[in-house]
Amino acid sequence: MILTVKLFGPAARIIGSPELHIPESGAALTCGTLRLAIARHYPQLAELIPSGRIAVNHSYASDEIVLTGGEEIALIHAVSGG
Amino acid sequence: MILTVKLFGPAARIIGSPELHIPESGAALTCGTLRLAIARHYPQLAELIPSGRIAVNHSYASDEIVLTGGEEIALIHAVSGG
Amino acid sequence: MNITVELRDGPLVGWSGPPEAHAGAVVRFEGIVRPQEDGRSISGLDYTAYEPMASRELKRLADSAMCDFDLQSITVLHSRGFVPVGRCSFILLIVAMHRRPALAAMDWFIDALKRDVPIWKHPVWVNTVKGL
Amino acid sequence: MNITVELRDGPLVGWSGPPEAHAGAVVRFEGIVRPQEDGRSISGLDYTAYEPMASRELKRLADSAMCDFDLQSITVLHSRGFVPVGRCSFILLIVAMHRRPALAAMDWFIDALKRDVPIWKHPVWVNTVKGL
Repeated sequence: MILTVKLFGPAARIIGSPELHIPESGAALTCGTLRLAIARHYPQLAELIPSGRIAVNHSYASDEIVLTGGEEIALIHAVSGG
Repeated sequence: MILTVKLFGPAARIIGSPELHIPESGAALTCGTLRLAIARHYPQLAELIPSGRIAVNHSYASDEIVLTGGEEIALIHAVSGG
Repeated sequence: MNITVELRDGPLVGWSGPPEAHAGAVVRFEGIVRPQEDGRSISGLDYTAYEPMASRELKRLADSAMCDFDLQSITVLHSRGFVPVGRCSFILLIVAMHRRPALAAMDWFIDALKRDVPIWKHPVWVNTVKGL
Repeated sequence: MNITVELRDGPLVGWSGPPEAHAGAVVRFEGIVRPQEDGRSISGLDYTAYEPMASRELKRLADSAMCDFDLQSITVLHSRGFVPVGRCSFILLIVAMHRRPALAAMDWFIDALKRDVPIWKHPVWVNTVKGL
């Protein structure tokens, strides 16, 4: 199974796509391990990960939140509105 | 000779007049000695004097400024605009 | 230098700022007469200004803000005379390249105005108006 | 609770705030698109919002400001899509009884917006538009 993560702004431009895909490892995936997995599969994004946040179903989620697979997941980084 | 000092706001209401009059003492009068003279001649205003400022010809004047008699003098206290 | 300072009779109405060239932040403050003073109902405030000192002090403070906060323009309008409750008696419009200096200038200017500008407000009590 | 939050397509125009009851301070901030980004000329900014999260976050921050700063109303409008240089992309209107909480709320809200609200701006370079 594959997890889809929406991308925006600089992250989307780096990857050249509005989303990226992470193969699930089998072990329980949390927002924290997802961040690590993104950095591993997409080294171009590694720099953004420490300051990036994961949104789950349109709310920020802390690292210990467990992902079950049906959620809408987004990597939110360097917003700049206003 | 008599010095006229314009009053506004609370000071004018306390005295019941838009100005007060201070007899000149003969000695050189400064803004500092004028403040003392106001407090002496108008004890009702004594409380306002420490935080009040003297304006000479429409500019704030410090205590050491000497008054020669022809100036427009005002006691400015507790402004509250805005 | 784009500085406007003006005292106007009565409430301030229908005023809009100058066009902004190369601005990043436009901040506008309006002071509205509140319905109470010291817990008592008022019908409005009566403003007395010592002129021309009040305008001169406003101009001096505006010059100072322009320079210290690197503003693009500053506009100050203040009422004199009677302003009823709910109406505007003070407008401060600040235009700057960035938000932070614009907001800092606004805070500084209003403090300085209350300290230095010889304008006094006098409450007109509701009962006074009715002659009670 | 008087809270308005809205994302609108393109530049924000002709908008005026709600009538103020018992207000003392009305502060309005407008963010205007500046002519340069990183020293290069742009024709405008293109805003992308992740919806409905952007609106939800704006609403959450507005709720929080209302409560923490004891505001009477807060109105937030933000553009999405293209906004040309010199046009308004963001309006924040805060109404409160007193000036200090109104200005403090404005400062807090804009910081929080830049931290939490998933809206991104992308410069449209002048040369890009001309195809060079």
